[in-house]
Amino acid sequence: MTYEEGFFYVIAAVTVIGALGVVTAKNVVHSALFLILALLGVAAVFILLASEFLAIVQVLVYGGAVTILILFAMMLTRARDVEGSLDGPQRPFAALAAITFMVTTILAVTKTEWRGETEEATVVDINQIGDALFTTWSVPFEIASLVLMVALIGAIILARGEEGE
Amino acid sequence: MGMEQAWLIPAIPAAAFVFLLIAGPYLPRKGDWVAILAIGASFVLLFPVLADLLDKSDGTEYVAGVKAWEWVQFSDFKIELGFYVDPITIVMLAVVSFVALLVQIYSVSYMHGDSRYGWYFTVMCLFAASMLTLVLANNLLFMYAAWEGVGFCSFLLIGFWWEKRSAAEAAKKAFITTRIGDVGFLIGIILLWREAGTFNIQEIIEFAENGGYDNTYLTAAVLFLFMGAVGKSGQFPLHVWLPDAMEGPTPVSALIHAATMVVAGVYMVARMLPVFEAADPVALNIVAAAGLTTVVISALMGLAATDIKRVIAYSTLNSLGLMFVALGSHSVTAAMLYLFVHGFFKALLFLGAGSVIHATEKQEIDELGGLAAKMPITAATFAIGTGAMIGLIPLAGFWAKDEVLVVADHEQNIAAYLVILASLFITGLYMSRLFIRTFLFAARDQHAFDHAHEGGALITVPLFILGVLATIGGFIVFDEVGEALGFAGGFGQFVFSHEAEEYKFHADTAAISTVLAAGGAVIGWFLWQGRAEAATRIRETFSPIATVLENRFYIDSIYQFAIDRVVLTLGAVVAWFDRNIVNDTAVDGSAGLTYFAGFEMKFLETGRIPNYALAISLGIIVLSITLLVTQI
Amino acid sequence: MIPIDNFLVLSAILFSLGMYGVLARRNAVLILMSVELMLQAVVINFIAFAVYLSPDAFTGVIFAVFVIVIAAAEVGLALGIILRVFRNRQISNVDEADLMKW
Amino acid sequence: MDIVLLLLIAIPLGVCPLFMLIPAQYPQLSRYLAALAGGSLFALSLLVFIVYEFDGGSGLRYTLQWDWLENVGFLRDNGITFYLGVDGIGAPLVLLNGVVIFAAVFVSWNINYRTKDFFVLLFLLVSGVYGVFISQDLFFFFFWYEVAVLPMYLLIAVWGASSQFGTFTRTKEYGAMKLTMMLVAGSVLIFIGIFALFVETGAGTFDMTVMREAELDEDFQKWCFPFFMIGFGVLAGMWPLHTWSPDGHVAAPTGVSMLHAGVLMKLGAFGILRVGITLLPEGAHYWAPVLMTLGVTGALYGAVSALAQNDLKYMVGYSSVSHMGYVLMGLASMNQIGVNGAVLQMFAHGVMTALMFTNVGAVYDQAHIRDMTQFGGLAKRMPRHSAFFTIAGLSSLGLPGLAGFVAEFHIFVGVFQADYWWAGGLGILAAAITATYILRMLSRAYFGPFNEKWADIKDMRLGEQFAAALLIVMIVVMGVWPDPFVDRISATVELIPGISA
Amino acid sequence: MNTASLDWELLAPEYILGLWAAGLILLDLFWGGLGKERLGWLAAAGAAVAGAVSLIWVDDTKQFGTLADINDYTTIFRVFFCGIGVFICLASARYVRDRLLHPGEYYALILLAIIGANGMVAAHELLTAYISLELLSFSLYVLTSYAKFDLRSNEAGLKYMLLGAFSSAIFLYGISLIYGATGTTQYAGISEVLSGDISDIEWSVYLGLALMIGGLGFKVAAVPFHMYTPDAYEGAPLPITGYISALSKAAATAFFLKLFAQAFLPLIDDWRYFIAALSVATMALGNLVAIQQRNIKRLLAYSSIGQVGYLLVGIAALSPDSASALVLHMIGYGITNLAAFTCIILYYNWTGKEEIYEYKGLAERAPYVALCLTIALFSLSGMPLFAGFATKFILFQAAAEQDLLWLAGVASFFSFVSLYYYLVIIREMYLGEPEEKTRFPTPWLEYTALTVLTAGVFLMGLYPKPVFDMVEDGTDSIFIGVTVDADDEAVAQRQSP
Repeated sequence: MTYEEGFFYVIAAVTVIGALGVVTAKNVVHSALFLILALLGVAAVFILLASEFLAIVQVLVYGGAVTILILFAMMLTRARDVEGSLDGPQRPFAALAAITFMVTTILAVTKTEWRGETEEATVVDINQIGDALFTTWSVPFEIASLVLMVALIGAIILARGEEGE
Repeated sequence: MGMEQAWLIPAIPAAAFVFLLIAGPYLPRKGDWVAILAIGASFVLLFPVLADLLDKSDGTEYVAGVKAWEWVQFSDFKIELGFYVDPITIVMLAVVSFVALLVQIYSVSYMHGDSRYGWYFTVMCLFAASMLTLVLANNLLFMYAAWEGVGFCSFLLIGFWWEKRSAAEAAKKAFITTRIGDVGFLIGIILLWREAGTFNIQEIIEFAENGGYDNTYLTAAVLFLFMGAVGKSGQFPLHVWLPDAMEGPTPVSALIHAATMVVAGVYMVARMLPVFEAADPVALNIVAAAGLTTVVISALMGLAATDIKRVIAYSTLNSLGLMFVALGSHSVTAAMLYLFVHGFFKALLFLGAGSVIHATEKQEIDELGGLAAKMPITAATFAIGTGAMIGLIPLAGFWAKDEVLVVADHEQNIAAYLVILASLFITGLYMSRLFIRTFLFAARDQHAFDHAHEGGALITVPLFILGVLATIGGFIVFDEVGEALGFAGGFGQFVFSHEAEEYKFHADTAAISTVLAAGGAVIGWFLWQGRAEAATRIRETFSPIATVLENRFYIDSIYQFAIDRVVLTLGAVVAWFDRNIVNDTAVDGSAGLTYFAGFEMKFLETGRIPNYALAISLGIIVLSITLLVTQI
Repeated sequence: MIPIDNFLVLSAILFSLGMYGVLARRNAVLILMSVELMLQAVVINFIAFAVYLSPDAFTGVIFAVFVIVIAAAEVGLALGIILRVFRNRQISNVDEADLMKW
Repeated sequence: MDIVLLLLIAIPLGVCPLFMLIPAQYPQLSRYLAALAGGSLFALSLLVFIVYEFDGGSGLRYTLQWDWLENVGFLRDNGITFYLGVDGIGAPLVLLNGVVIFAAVFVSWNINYRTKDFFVLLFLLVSGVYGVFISQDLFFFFFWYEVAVLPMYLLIAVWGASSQFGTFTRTKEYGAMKLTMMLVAGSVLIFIGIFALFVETGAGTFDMTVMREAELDEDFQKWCFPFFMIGFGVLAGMWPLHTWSPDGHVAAPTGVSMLHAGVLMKLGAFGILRVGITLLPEGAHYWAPVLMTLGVTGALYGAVSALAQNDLKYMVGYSSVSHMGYVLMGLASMNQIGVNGAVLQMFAHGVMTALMFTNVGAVYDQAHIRDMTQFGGLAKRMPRHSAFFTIAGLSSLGLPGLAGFVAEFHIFVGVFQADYWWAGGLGILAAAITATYILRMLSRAYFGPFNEKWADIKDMRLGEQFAAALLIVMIVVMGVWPDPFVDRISATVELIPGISA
Repeated sequence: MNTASLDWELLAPEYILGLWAAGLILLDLFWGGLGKERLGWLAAAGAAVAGAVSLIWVDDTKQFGTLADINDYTTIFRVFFCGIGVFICLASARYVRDRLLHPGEYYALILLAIIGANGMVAAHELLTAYISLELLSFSLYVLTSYAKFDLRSNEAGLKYMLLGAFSSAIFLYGISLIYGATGTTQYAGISEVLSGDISDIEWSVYLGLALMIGGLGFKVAAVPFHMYTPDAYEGAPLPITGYISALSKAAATAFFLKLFAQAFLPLIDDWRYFIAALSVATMALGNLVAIQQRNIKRLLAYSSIGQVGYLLVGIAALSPDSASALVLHMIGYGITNLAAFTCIILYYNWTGKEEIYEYKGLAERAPYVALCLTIALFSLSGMPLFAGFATKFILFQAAAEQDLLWLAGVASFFSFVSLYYYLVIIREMYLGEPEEKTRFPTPWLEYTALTVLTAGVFLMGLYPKPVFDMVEDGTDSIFIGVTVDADDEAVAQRQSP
């Protein structure tokens, strides 16, 4: 096991623990905190994949905006005050389905002989990404902006209180 | 005018029918004169046809006249509207048109004042047309069509007074019963056609005589044909409709249920006799057996009947049975001779009975009596009719019966012969009873008696004419008479199946039959004279037998039971099955099953997101695993 | 040095955990968080494929960027709706939101 | 003359929008328009029938072929064409439809509830029926077939009547729904049959005149034929898929029953002949014994069921099942005489059953019951009605001189010729049973002592009398002079592959 | 590559829609006196303009960079989607005025959804397609929950949104596996790889394919991915229900078709029977459960699930012939569905009722609407004279041509089952006694729209030739160069614009 590999396993373990925490914690706030852990872990994975830019995006977008949004939402919906289990009655089925799916997927990705696999993660130049985003992928980019706009409009319209509410 | 134009004979009444149907209600006297003129014309036209036939023939072989139009024709399938004239036809035509003419004339008076007077004559025209067509048809299918046509007219006329429940029921019974026979008739026709490829009677006969049919096949086919005759001519076991048919107006009984329609079966078998003969002998034995059975049971039932018309109806059955015995004995001559004279004396009896009914409005012989005083002409002619029916020498019936006895003696075994002889005695018994109870001794219903009177000329003249014919009609068996009338010889040389027959007087047979018949009549006199105490005593002594007879051997009851309990129950069961099994269970059930499947399935939709997500997950898991397993 | 399979297996585990979360959790926000985990797995996949298999085209990286964007938007919109439901009905457990069924 | 067939479809379809334009407060106007349209259809149908002459070839006359879809998708040249043409089988059936619609318009004269809507649907039905009889393209054949089924639900459910039979109830909704669903269920099978047939012929066209030239594999024919046999059989009232028929008739208004039993049921038999037997002759041969068995069963079963019915419409409904059984027998005989008879029976049954429904409707309109045991001696007050009913009944029981006999006789001859002895015998027996239930009905309801309960009942309306007279003329004409019918039919039947002379 | 080399004008309709949407929001904001109804008409005009502009590229074949095709296939769907937008906007006008807040945003979202739908159809590359799909979905999530104070609307939005996110994660995972295995997101590239030997990557390919089918199955609402559909349909504001059933379904199917025709055609023998199985399950469940429904929106939801089953028949039988048949059917179905929804919206506007038994006597009170609804329902059940019969017949026949006779048979059977529940609605309308006899007022604009749609239903049923010819041009263009034996030259040509 190389140094890098060891590093990967650590990060992976952290990420998986975070994810596990998200889906098993008995308290919503704990879940949210676990989510942050998992997201940070993923960010670290990105670094291992030589994509520092994405790691930064990850930390900023997720670690910052998304989690805070989620925490806000928890507060607003008083999620902590809800009595009873956070898990529904179909947990065993869920576990079964997830494990089956996991086994299938792991089997599939490990059985596959990926074509053109390189020894190591290649660094993608951030300038190239920038260029591509505004040339080749300009249309998706524009559409993504529309998606954001739609989400924005939707969130505002739906969440805001109306007169008399 | 000749045999080629014989088609005019039925065509004229047919035209009259259509005319009356449309214009009848607007004509003076409701158009009865149209009907009479039409049938009169038919009768008159008979003579040129007959003359033509005699002209073209040499006296031993008769040339047949044929005229045919195509009715349906494609590929090698052909149905013709064809007409055929030969001696048998002529005899039948004569009976039909003549009796019909007399009956029509009689009806003018008899039906006078009836609310459906015009309708009566309209239907009578249709009947005449159908009956004449039946007689003239050259092929079985055309004959079948006319056969059904006369059956339909019979239905209409039996049910003429349909407001009476019994009349409506009798009409229904007659139609359905004959219809059952017709099932066989039609099957028989098709069976004969199937091998011969033609419906033409002469061609079928030729085909059969040349051995074109398989023997068993042909036997089956002719027996099916005979079923038709059994139904139409009221032979056992389909005889039940005929006594009930007396619900119709009496002239109708005279024409249709005595002289013409009911003998159509005899006529048909006579026409087809060569085919019957070509089949296995068992076929004709069955014909004879059916005839014999009918002869016996009808005679016995006649003993117990009390309705004047029913008694005559039983005598008709008796006569028809004898005709079939004759046919079963290979004798067209005897059968046709009997048919010929029977037409006259039976019509006479019915018209006489009609006269009585018209005068007294009573039909039960127990309520009549002594009418001879009031209605001498009727009584006299009725006596002639009775005598002819019994077979007293020299009345017409005697000669015919004699012929039948001779051929039966010749062809059938001794038992059959004896049975016929016995029936002669019984016939003598009940016919004399009829006459005695109706016309002689004291009136039992004084009121009816007081009102009774002889009818007008329209009633008495036909009676008189028929009376004469019933007396002398039998003499045509003699060559001399035939020659005098312009024929080559006696009846036997005009109407025959294989070779002309010379009439021979069989003294022994004549003696036995005369003794038996007259004996019957004489014993009848003793039994039913005065207040009929003797008869009453006998009845009480043999009351179980009498009950059986009075109930007509329970045959009607059995049929009624079969219809009510078996057929209608079957109908009800099938209807129940259809409603509850086929429909409610199978059809609605499968619909219900579909509905239920939907009902169960809808609960998959729980409304809860985790369940929905689980469905999606399971969907992709199953999809992935099966895709991977099956494709790799 | 690290084989690509390592990342892919990690991604598979994350994805499955996310799926478990979606199926097992009944709080709407928690479900949303689980979906985020699944999307994280997707992003890992895309980047791993991009950098290991076809670094010249790097479509995967672009895809990853877009997925992150969409994911963020999704959270925003979803939270809006969740909030709306909560304000109208005071519920945040999705299995209580079964007004419509069958 | 070339557009006459087009007119047969265009007139009924064309009057539908015209009806809609008539304001609802003028129902009389709708009636006049309906009479006009019905009359012109009758005239055109009569014209088609009279001038039709077999002129060799396929016997198709007055053809008209327009491309509808071609060279698109899986379709090749002439893929789907709007192909009209009438042959010797179609000609009498066109006439039948013309007669029945004309009569039905007059019988429906007293429809007061949404008059114009009624006529719209009625004419839609008629256009579908015409379409089936004269379409030579399989797609359009089926298209019109479904058009004919389409309006049935509303016609029955809106204008029909529910009945209470003591032990059970049949609502009009039930009757309508069952009828529609069963007929469309049959269509599913036809659908499948057509799909398979098209693929198998591989000609890329639905033109039946082309499709019949294709040499089809025998095994294919064997498995494909039952789809058509059963699918069309449902509409033909084939036992045991007949139950929609009596219940549907009981629920339907008179005019609809007439068209329905009179012509719609014929579409099924016509379909078996035109599509099943013509395109799949070997399959038909293989399955003929089954078809024969079902036909005979239907004929007997219908007759025996009718025997037990007290409701006049049920009786007539079951008699239709019985008579359609004869048609199937005729088809199953697979010889010229039998098939001729089947087509003749379609015509004959069409007119006489229409006549029967006219009569049942006439008495029901006044009495509001149809239970024959509740009547008695009606002939006294309704002499014409009784006469008409009697004639219909007599034709039904096969009295010579009326249409039924000609048809049934051909069928029986054909069946015997095809060596189905038992079937022929049982068929003729069923005819005797027919006599029994017809006479039972006449004797119960029309003869016997008059039931004073109906003292103020009147004879049929004049319009009904006209309709009845029209139908009777057809019955008598065909019964007395069947040659024009037989001529037209036999020449075409001869050409059908697999039909022996 | 730089931006100047892209033919931006090819996207003119989308820009028009986007700008128009923005304009509507601003108009609503600054000119509140405009009136909610007029805003709807304006939005309809915008969609109409965009649709008209799309017609510029009729019979043209253009590439937009490496992302999208502008060809007949795109044009047909652009026009179709814009048409849907026009009619939904028109039908919405009164509904929005009476029942919803924020009309500007409402119409803007409707127009934006069309952009998403267009993108899905135009894209020949997974990323663009995915983003467009999200645009469409997001718009619909918002629109579904647009009736803010209607509990059912919120709930529907919640379900739709959460499950949509879940399924899109699955879909993305599938994309990522396909991308990993083939190294590209271009349809043509995927197809090229898949036509070769794939035994080394088959695990990922098949897993990815399964997941993508799952994700697409969600969008088209195929069983068992359909579960959200009835709830979303029932809860959404009525015009949006119609919009989802017409636009979302059509766009997803068109995308499904193009993706499978261009990218996965080489594996057709592998996935065909799975799609067929999905199709059977979908038809069965949709039609059987629909029988049980009492709410007309929910009934139409199940019926639309059933309809998806028929559409999947076309995909299972994928071939140039069946593709054109499929698109033809889709268009016919869309028009019919719009007609049905227009009727339902009209009735809802009058009475606020949407239970089936509440339709009693509609034929008395609004005969024209009852007639049109009857026609639409008959068309949905596949009766002739109307679109349903001809298009279904052609679609099923096309399936039979591809050796899927049994599937065509099953489809015919369930289309027969569907007739029952349509007849139930018709029964209520024509047989029920209305509560009051008065006629409803006649809204001419809606009636005109309804008339146009009904005419469309008749046109598709009586003379589909023009549409079918166009559709075939369109579907032919998605099959160019992508056959089982991939024509390398054409693929290469497409990859280097």
